[in-house]
Amino acid sequence: MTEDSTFMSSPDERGRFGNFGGRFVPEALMPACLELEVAFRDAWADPLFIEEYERVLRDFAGRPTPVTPLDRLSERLGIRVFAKREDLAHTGSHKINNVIGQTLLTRRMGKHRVIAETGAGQHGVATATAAARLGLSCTVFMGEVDTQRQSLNVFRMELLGATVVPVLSGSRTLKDAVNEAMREWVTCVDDTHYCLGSVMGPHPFPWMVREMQSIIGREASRQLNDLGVGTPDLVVACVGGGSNAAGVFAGFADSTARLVGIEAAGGSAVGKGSPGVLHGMKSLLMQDEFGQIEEAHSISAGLDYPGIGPEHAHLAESGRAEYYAIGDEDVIDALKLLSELEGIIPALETAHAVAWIVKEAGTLIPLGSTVLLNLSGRGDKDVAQVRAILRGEA
Amino acid sequence: MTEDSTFMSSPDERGRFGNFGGRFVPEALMPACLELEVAFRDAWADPLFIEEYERVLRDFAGRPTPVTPLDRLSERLGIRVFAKREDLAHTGSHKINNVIGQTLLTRRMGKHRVIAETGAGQHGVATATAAARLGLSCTVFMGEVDTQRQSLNVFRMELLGATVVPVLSGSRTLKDAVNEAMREWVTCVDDTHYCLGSVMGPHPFPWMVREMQSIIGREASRQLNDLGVGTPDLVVACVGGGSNAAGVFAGFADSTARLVGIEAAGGSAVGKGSPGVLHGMKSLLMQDEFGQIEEAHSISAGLDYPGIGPEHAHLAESGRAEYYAIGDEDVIDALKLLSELEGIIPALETAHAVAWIVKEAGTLIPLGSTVLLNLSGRGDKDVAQVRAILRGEA
Amino acid sequence: MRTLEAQLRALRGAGRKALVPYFVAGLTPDWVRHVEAAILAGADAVEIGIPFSDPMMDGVVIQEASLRSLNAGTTLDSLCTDLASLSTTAPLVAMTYYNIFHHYGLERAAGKLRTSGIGGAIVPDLSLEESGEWRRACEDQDVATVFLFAPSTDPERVRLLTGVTQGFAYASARMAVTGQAADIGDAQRVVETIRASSDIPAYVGIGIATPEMARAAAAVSDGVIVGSALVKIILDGAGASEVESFIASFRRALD
Amino acid sequence: MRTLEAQLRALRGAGRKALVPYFVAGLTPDWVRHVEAAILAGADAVEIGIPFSDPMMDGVVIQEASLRSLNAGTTLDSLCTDLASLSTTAPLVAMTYYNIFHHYGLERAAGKLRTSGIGGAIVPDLSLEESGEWRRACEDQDVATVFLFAPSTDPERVRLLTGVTQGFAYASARMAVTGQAADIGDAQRVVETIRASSDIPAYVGIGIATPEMARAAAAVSDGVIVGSALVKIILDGAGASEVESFIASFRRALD
Ligand SMILES: Cc1ncc(COP(=O)(O)O)c(C=O)c1O
Ligand SMILES: Cc1ncc(COP(=O)(O)O)c(C=O)c1O
Repeated sequence: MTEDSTFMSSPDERGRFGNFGGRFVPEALMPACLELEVAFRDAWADPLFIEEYERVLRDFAGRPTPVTPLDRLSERLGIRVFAKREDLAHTGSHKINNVIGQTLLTRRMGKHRVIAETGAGQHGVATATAAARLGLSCTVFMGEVDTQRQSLNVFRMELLGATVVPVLSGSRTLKDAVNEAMREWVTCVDDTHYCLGSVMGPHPFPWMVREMQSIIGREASRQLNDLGVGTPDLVVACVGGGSNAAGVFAGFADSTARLVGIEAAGGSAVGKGSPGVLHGMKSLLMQDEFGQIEEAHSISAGLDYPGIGPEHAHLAESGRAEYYAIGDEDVIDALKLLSELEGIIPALETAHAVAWIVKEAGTLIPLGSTVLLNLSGRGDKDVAQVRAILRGEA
Repeated sequence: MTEDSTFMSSPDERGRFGNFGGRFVPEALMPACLELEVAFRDAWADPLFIEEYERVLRDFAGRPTPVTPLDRLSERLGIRVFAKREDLAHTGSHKINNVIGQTLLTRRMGKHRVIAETGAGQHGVATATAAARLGLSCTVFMGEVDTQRQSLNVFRMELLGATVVPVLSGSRTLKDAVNEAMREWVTCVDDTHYCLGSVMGPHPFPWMVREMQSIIGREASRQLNDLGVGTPDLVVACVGGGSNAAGVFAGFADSTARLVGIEAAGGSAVGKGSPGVLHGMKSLLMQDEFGQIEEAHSISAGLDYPGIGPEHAHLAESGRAEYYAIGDEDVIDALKLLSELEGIIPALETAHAVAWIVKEAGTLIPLGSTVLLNLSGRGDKDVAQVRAILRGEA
Repeated sequence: MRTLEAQLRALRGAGRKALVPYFVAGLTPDWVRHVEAAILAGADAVEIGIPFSDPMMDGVVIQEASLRSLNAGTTLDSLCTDLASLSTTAPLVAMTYYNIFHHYGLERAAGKLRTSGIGGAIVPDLSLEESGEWRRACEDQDVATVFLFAPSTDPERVRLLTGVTQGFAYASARMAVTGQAADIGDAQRVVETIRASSDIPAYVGIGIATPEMARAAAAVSDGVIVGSALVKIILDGAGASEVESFIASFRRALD
Repeated sequence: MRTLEAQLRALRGAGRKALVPYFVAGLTPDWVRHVEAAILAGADAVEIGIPFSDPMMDGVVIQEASLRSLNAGTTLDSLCTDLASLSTTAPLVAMTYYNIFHHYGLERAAGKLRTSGIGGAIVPDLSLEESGEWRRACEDQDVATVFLFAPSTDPERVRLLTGVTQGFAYASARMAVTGQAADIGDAQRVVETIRASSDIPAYVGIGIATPEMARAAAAVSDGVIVGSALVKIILDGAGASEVESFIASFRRALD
């Protein structure tokens, strides 16, 4: 669906973006990955499929999401900031774009069940939602620590008819939820699609999820033109696995805009990582000197991941995109600032991107610049956590 | 802005819709009500104001919200149900439409502060949001019982820079929050606008709020035409004060559609009320044999109000709209049904309208009918409460 | 000119500043004795607050007193029955919210006031614009309809209001609900605008909490209304004799 | 043909069903003694599990054992050092995830295996398509690259995989991660498809938990791999002698 791009083109036939990507999965899963690639290529070239995907995004998920000029923040910072409002998409984040595509694909492949991993629960809720709509059965794997931190999201998934399985292995967070989903997938790959939540995992997931998220960037580019802004100087997005960033970058990869991804300092695969293989992909990973994967630690469950999607590793290596990290300490202030100045409470994940913009306005971001912030999700899910932090309880 | 309508026209010069409405306020507030009426008439006739109002609704609040065909529910019930998705509007309900209009009007009147009442917190959050956007200071009155039941919404308002005042008088719920907001307004009417949250209160509020919500009905009518559905057989909305219902009804008042408002059985002003005067208006109220106002009791804080907007009293009396009540016991099932079949967790308020549709499909709603459900808000705010109920803790 | 206004004009004619205490009817079983004690101590007229569930123009003291009275079972009928035992003929003025009369039936309510010896009524949430029916009902029963004048009321509206207010003009000292304040606020200005278009007696109320404030308010008007400060001592347990000495202290300040 | 495969073909040639127990290296300080005990009891070759933080193809037992071993400080280097004390020359095959070798450096890792007496490696998350570099590195060091065959592997892929697997073909009995199962699942079918395109020894693994299951699996293949069931008893505290009798019971079932 995306036009041919110099900087964000399709991966090669092995699923590589430059030196990263590929398909590092157990043989048991190889047929499913190959089948998925064929099915995706076929669907993505089918105007009827695209039409349904876009119709559901419009009539069900509320696309296009608007681009909001953030006037008061802009005035405060001396730059012009615009926000692409993925927080307004159904279920509260960009995650819905991807799951609508993947659940339609699931049905098209004749499968009746989806499984998914989730950290904070956003991707889990989105998957449960899209599955409910199509009457697919749905199981979501969630680290036990996260099921406790985000118990309301667990209940939301259950209300939507999904089964939530607490993952007791490893650090009991997102990384382990992926492991467990992979383990489950091996046992049921015949009738079950693994609905991965970010631009990670084995080929074709990183590419497919980017394509399904690229609607963010395509819309935003058109909307900025309509607003008379044209090409922004910077496009800024937070990066966990990297799906919202990849989605918005895709609309600007061949423009003059600087592409900036913001990681959590405690989950900074570009900043602190090195090449490695995990969860089916070769990418940048936080790992110790022996190649054991390190546990990420971030205030935001959605960025609490030691890796990054392989296309981002490639964009970093090729220099097309820049990646910076923001520590927990700056995140709450940024969340408060956006809330108070603009009436938008962002997700903690998104607040990392806000924090970077606030911090770098006038330094890495020259005064007067035009900045597109991808506002990947709303903060409702985080309000209890933020309150506890501000009250010194967490 | 609405075309001249036979059934939902402007009130007369005293602010009456038939036998209801008017302006029953202390003399201290009369000048403010008169000033507000003038300012509203002036603004609402000013294309520049309308343009800004519509632009903010589009670029900030995410309008138009889509109309979603609810295919699986329709199949289950043997009718065709479409949902107008106010749950996708910024802050999660239709309340934002009204507060964007009123805060723009506040600025236009040269006032620098807004106050508001809130029940569950949706209107409070919306007001705090719209105020933040314009840099207006904001105080929200909320019954102490509700501040405890909805403590996260209190914190959301605080994050948005608003001050939340717990109301200790009376039943410590919505009715008392209105009283307290009125008391406060008397003391600061010079520089403060009272941003009322529903189609209630003294003239011009019921009319103004309906006008500011009528965008729901105008959009929906156009969207149903675009979908090839045309005029629905029924338009169904839940009714607390009645703003989402009035907003959606406004788009269909002069059509052949039956207009149906659903009250909570424990807050049923049409079903159990009689004419009376409260909160500045003459309307239908739940009251005892001595004219003391009764406390409403509903599972949903937003319908927990003993009155109804005066225009609804008029629509009921004139027979143009029908009103029914749904008891708490049917609400949870309806919420679960919509979640599981359609991937949309509705607000408890909205779930009343869903419950009525489910209950009456095939009886009061003939099989094969086309029904537009106004999906006034999302259920995220209610998830903790629903969980407690289902676990038998509440 | 009807009874209440004639009585109050006569008072002014006699050079006396009117002292009008406010009681919440039914707050205590012996509330009528409190009324008598106040009159004994020099009150010239009495406001009889009829409790309403949603007293939108009242501060915490009167809210609480209203609630207590309602919980004790007070109704319009019950308090009128209570008043039958009142031993004086001082002018009485009801104060309540419109829904009470609306629900009772306007003509029936006005008749009830009259037969209970109540010569006027203050209905703070009944705006001039909505008052027609009520005024007609009261007219028939010789019940004066007393209107409030606020600091926010512009001269044009003052003219309209003085045209309809009967008995007296209730001058709000401030933009506030009932309660105890520290000064007499805008009392002088409000009274002056009233006097600019009418010679009806103008009484100052809302926030008059001490004899000194009462004296200051009376100096620029024809009398004062003392509400929350009085209700507060009754809420705190004052009996008839404390009410008497409380009112006496205001009387001394006014004379 | 290189060393490991020659050894295993020789075993088959001798009419013996191969018994290949799996150990998590470093799980206990005396883990090498466990390996020796197993060989003493009749194991023909041993899988040396190198613990990885994210064992995506392993069930709870091996997950837990890996974690314990990592917490005890096990690394590729440390376990190779441990192996220096191993008193036998039975064939050893490493099993771990690709990142361990990738991070160590492929050539360096293959060299390390060889110098530590490890003649092959199973890397479950290394797909055929991604295995080129690793196979080249192993080739140089005479380390066999063992590939897995799953029930989902179609005949076309089986042909490709038999073309590259060395030492033996690892036939997964089922679509599942490691763990203890109740039957031998699809073992027969998987082995048959392997045999249809290659005569390399085919061993059945994944879920073989009892001597009876081992016998059944061996009846349709050339040998069995026993993992979780063994690791479980070590996790539960078994020492070398229990390991010995555990393996002996499997040996008896196979012979
Ligand atoms: C709102 C929001 N933003 C960002 C992320 C990070 O994911 P990704 O990097 O794939 O966009 C998440 C993940 O949960 C999220 O919920
Ligand atoms: C989602 C939702 N729907 C409906 C209502 C009821 O208000 P109204 O009748 O004014 O639409 C509320 C009030 O809080 C609400 O939050």
